Amino acid sequence: MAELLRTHPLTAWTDAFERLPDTVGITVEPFVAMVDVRLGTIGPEASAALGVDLPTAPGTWVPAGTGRAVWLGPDEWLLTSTTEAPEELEARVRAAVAGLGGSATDVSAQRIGLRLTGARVRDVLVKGCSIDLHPRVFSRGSSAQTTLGQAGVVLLALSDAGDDVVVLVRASFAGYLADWLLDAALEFTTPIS
Amino acid sequence: MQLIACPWCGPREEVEFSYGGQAHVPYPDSPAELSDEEWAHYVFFRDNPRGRFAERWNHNAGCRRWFNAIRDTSTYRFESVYRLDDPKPVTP
Amino acid sequence: MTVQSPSTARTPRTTRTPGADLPDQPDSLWRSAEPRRSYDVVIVGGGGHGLATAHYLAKDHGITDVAVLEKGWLAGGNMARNTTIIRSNYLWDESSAIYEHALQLWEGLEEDLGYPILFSQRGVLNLAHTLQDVRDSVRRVEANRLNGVDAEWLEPDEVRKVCPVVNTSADIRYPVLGATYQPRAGIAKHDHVAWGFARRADQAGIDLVQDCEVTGFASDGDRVTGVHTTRGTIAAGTVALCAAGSTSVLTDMLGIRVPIQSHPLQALVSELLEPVHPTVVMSNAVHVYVSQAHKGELVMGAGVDSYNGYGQRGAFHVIERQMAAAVELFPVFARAHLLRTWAGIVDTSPDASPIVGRTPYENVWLNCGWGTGGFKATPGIGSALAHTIASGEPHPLVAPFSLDRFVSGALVDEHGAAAVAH
Amino acid sequence: MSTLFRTTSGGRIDRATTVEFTFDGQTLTGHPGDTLASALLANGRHVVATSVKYGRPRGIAAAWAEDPGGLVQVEEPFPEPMLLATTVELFDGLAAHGLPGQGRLADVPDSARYDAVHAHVDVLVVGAGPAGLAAALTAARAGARVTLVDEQSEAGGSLLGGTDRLDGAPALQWVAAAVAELARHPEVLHLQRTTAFGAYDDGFVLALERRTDHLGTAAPKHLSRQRVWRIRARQVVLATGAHERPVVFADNDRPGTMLAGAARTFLHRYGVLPGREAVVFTTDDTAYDAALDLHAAGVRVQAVVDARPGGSPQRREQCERAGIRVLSGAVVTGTRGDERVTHALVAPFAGGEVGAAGAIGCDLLLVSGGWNPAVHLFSQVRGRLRYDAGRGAFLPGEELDGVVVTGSAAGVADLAGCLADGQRGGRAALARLDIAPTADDRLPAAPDPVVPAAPLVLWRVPDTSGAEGATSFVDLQRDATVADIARAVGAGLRSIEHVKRYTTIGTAHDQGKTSGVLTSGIVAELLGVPVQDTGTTTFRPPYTPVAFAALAGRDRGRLFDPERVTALHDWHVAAGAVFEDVGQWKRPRHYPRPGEDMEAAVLRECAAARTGVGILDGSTLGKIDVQGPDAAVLLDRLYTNLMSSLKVGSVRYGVMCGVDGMVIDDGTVLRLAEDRFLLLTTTGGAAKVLDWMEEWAQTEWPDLRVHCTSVTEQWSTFPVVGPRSRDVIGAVFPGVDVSTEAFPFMTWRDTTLDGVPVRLARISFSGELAFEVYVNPWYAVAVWERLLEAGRPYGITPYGTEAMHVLRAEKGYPIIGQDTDGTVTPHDLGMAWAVSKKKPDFIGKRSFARPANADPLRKQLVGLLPVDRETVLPEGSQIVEFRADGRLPAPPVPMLGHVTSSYRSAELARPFALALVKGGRERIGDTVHVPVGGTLVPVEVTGSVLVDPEGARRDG
Repeated sequence: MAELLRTHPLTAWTDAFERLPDTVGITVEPFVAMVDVRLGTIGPEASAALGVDLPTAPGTWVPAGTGRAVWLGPDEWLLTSTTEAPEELEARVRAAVAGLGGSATDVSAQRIGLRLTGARVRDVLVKGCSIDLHPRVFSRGSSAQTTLGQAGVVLLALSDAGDDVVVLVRASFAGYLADWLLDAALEFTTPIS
Repeated sequence: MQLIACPWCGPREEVEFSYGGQAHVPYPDSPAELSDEEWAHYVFFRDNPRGRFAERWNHNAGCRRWFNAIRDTSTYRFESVYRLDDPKPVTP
Repeated sequence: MTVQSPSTARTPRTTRTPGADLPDQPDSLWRSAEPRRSYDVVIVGGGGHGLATAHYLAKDHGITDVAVLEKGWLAGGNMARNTTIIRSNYLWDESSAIYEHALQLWEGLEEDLGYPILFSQRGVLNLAHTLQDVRDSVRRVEANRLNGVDAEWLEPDEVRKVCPVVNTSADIRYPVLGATYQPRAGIAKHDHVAWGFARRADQAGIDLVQDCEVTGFASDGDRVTGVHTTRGTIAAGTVALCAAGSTSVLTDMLGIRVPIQSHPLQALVSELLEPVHPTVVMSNAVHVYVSQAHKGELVMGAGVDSYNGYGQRGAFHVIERQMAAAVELFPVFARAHLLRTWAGIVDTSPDASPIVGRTPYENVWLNCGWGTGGFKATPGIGSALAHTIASGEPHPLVAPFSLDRFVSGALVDEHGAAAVAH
Repeated sequence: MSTLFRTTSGGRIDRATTVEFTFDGQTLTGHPGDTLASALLANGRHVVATSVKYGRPRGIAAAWAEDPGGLVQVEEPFPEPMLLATTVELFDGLAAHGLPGQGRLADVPDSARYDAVHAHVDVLVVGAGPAGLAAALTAARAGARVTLVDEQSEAGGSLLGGTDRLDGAPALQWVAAAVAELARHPEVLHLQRTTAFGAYDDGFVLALERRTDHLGTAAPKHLSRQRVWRIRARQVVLATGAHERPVVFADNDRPGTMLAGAARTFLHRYGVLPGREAVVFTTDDTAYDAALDLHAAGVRVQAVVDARPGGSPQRREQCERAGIRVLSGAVVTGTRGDERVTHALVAPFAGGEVGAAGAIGCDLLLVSGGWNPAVHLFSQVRGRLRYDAGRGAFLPGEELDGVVVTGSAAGVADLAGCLADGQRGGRAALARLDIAPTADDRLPAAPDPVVPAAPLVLWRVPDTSGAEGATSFVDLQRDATVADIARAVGAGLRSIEHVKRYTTIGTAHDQGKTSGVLTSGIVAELLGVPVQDTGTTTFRPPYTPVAFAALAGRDRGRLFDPERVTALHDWHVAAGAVFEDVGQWKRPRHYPRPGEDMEAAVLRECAAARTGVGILDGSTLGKIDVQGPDAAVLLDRLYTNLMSSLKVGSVRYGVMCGVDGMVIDDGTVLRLAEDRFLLLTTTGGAAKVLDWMEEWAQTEWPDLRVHCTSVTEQWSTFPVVGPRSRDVIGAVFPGVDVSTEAFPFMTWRDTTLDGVPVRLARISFSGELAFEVYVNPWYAVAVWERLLEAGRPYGITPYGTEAMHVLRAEKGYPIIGQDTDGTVTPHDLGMAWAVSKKKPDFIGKRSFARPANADPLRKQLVGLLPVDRETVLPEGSQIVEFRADGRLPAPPVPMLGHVTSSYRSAELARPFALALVKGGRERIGDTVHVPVGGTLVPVEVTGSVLVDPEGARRDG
């Protein structure tokens, strides 16, 4: 039999995204493995076992191998990997933290990622995000779990200028958020005649 | 329209939080040994003061952690927030 | 009685909108009484329930040695702040009985009070948006009919006939799958109701004492002997607590625990508009309830704010969400304008039903926990509580609502079952 | 009609361009920069509206939002009810008419866009008049993040309506320079046409920006027409100015009667003469500017009527130089005119007594009774007000954290003072933020202020007309008069709130902007108490009216509420599914084939599952991963049954109750490892159950080493159901031994499909042999299609929630939330078997021992079979005792319970139902009645399991 094909919940939106100008670029992030890590205390032991220093500052993310380590809570992180299969990542992380009283859960399909790039990204996000996204406060390495429109999201700042942001959203809300973003971007995408 | 200081995430809009009512109401050690009346008080009865109130909040749309707060129910103002393992602040 | 018009020279009327003003109020309302030192009955709380209780004490039982103590201005709490919806289509027998008793009194109240309370039986639609809403609605309609309460289930096209501005198209986010309809339900003018009761009570010789805040109670064993107030101590034979959202403040003074929580509940009003909305529409699923009041303004209520609050203010995001729901359900409301927002303090109980009856003090009666149902119950609870005070025994209509039910577990759970709040 | 009343030069209008508009059906012209009000006045039109109660003509009485008179209905470009002519900017094609009290809503949907934006600033300045500009400049120069909002079309505030000079040049040159400087600061956002309408705690201010209204029909469709700004400001500087206050006298509502300052604004800002012959009635010095300016512009000022016994010596001198008559110690007692004012009645006034009146001809009567600081936002955010008896005004009475009030909003009267106070306000805000002001924070040079003569506080002129105050209007929009207030007081009312409600003063479109303080003053006078004891009514949001749609923003239509969909949604759509809303989820309810109605489709889908094989998209079920050494302990405390004894590899059904002992959710639990479980919840209960578990784990049992993680969207879930399901599963997963022996009921197995992990579980919600397939949703479509392909030989049939409900109901499995309502215990459901007797405690256990739980008449879940084998009982139907006569008695009729689920069964070949019935299990075998429409339907009470009660089918 043929290999199982993957389908992305936003396949139907890709054309609309492609038509967007550079000032409000939206691209669908490729599928990556993601694991939700829970761990009470972070010590050298944990770092060694995981191969990454999990960020302890609230609202931050750090690069971790080929992926990222995102602070989600005082004992919770999202670890991503672009090279491991979801089950591999989960198994590796679970093995590393189980002995420390931690847990690891594969959440690779729980959220999908959208990358927003361009000078108008902030103008789009502020239409539905109540936290301060000024580059002074939300610069590369910042993250936030918050609400965008009516969808729970994780925002990751990839640049210091506020023009490169990854939005992680629950897969079942992806269509809603895509519609929401396109609608929010409308005033920056329609030329004034 | 309070700006609530999550002990971890910092100030966030009220809409990101859910309310948990009165704080420091522990689950009884041995419910089976309580009278119906004592049990009813645990299940249904909570303080409802006008003024300072120690209560529970959850940063539902953020880090999902529960925490406690002292808030004035007449002004809605938060006087302090504290983690669950912190003692209740002493009332001045 | 007749309400007199002011005998003044006026410029002749030219074109004006019929019904855009209200009947004139009477020339005398009530004395601002000085409190005496002692009363047979002291009612704490000069809102709708306190005033109605005073009226029925005098009218039905001849008890007039009564003071109604109000910490601020008479009927200035929830009575002045509610959205005036009157209906009796509650699910459970106990609930529909007290509210239907109230509705029957409403139907004769204008005459009883001799006051234009503008009771308008324009019907209430409770919309169903999901299959479970439909089941719950049918359940309530069937229960209402067996209890002798008028109720109908309407399909979407019938909903549209009753209220043409409701969006009954199938392509909205939560389409209207039908509605329950109580034709005898309606609205009244809240101030007029309160003032009608106050005026009658005052005429009967009952003292309505304003700016009189209760600061404590004097007791002797299991009896309360008097009430300490900002206007002195007042001896009382019987005390009735009718303080709605402020009840806990009083019961704390008495050392009684009552399972209520006080929350802000917001409401809002638009400018005067030509008639577009002939009935009352409530939708739990999308959190909106709306009527067009007598002068033409849209009156709408929102959901209860989540946290305890005595501030008579709520959060604006609740209003914004409600506006979204309103425009979704009533597209023609898009350019109506929000003129004013306000909030009351609702006393919510664990089972969304009131708490009425005995307290550990033998001469103190409790009446609270009406949540969003207080206004519509006004004459019903007034008469039942007056009967209770006069007879010393809970009236059968309030007996199921005793504080004891939280111990026995015999709740009257209106929000579990097809709850239609407000 | 030519614009007879337009000056020849000056003003902020674009005289080179003419725009056409219609009012009351009449075509008129104006210029860009006009408001509808200024354009009407330029055309000599004062009468705009008809009053709500008395039908009296009403005109334009002020120049902005405080106008109580000029209410209009806009018809084109889109109907909008009740706007003020003074705040509607003129554009080509505007059509409007005066209002007779009520506005009219459009009968077509509004296609305009609306949106909202969040903003975070160090300093928010409300008002771009002299004080606000000074404050904004101070904050901007210091490098703060500043937002400046102002409700008018351009900055300048009071300077737009005057002739002030700054730095030796017209003040508007300074305004332009200030605006330009602000635009150069990258951290400054300056918004005109933006009204701050609500102030809340913690520096939260809501403002409405009117983005395209002034463009009329040319407004771009892709831009939001109006935008709500949700501003979180660390400091708020309120520079909201002041409203001029009228004096009440008989027939003071006659068109042509106008606030003095407004006339100046119409003259200077719009180049409009509001009349030819004016009388100016004042109690303070500011109205003299109007008299002098109008005189200079060619208006014949017949008299300045100054109520103060000594008037104002310096102002009298100015007037005398200009040849304007000043009558000190005199008042206007009334007006004459058909519609518009033709005469002002003027009488001597001394010691509160009014002398004999004489008539002075005029077509414009200007009035000034002093100034009310615009303290609305300050009061909304709970700032206390204090009454200033000298000014007859309420002023901010306290310092608030995070709010600074400055300029005329704080009671400062003169330009130099307002500029300095604005700068002070800006610096005060900076100081609270620990930001230092810059050294070059320069203010323009303003002329030295002239100390005015003391104002007189005069609320009303005693009515000598014989009308006893019945034509002395306090609230023009509500047609409420001094006589109404007197009646209210006479009726026994003492509270200002009662008077407001009795008279309806302050409840109209303007929410009492001019009438509120007047009412306080008049009530105090009538009661003989100080005004501070009377107080004002409460200021509440919004400051000015806001369209519902603006507050709805983009949460409309498709975006009103998120639609949650599964990975298979597109497949369902293509398969012609009819969807059902379950919470926010869209779930296929059934898949009708051409010509099928729902009943036929559901019977077909059910039959497939009972006799062949069906497949369901169950992905919306909530899923929670529970991990940690104490995972089993947590589950034992939260489920009514024992979970710690569950073996790895096995599955158990569980029930959760609230502390009150009532069922809140149910589902199956898979033990994945000693320290790991996968919980399934109901679709609607997923978030609630996760919240519930986290609440207990975090707040009550932090010592437990356990974590809960939502994995609802991590696993697509497809029950493959029916006697042929083993064939299908066996074909797709050949590596799995699907025999009953190797893969028993209520166990699970992991496998792979083309290298992709798949979990299979022998769980059945239908009583049939069934396998649930769990897979990462990335592969959901592929696996689903693989299953369909393998099932084709067996007629595999996708089924929806309706068939699922029928299948489970035939087996007596309850749906939480449908067959329960928050008042039902596990015992009521006949699930005592799922309640552990071994565990000393679990959530809800103690409540089972309450007296009400032992009531033999508790409602219990039973089955119902209509005796006629035909009637499908409507869900929700009530149940009553059997009536031998087949007739309902008169109400109230005691009820036994209600029908919770009801379907036509293919398997039973008859309809059946589930119901909650009082003492139901004792009634099994009885016949009861269900009223349906007008008849009583006899039904037999049965056990709740109607199909395969022995459970023989689950292994196929």
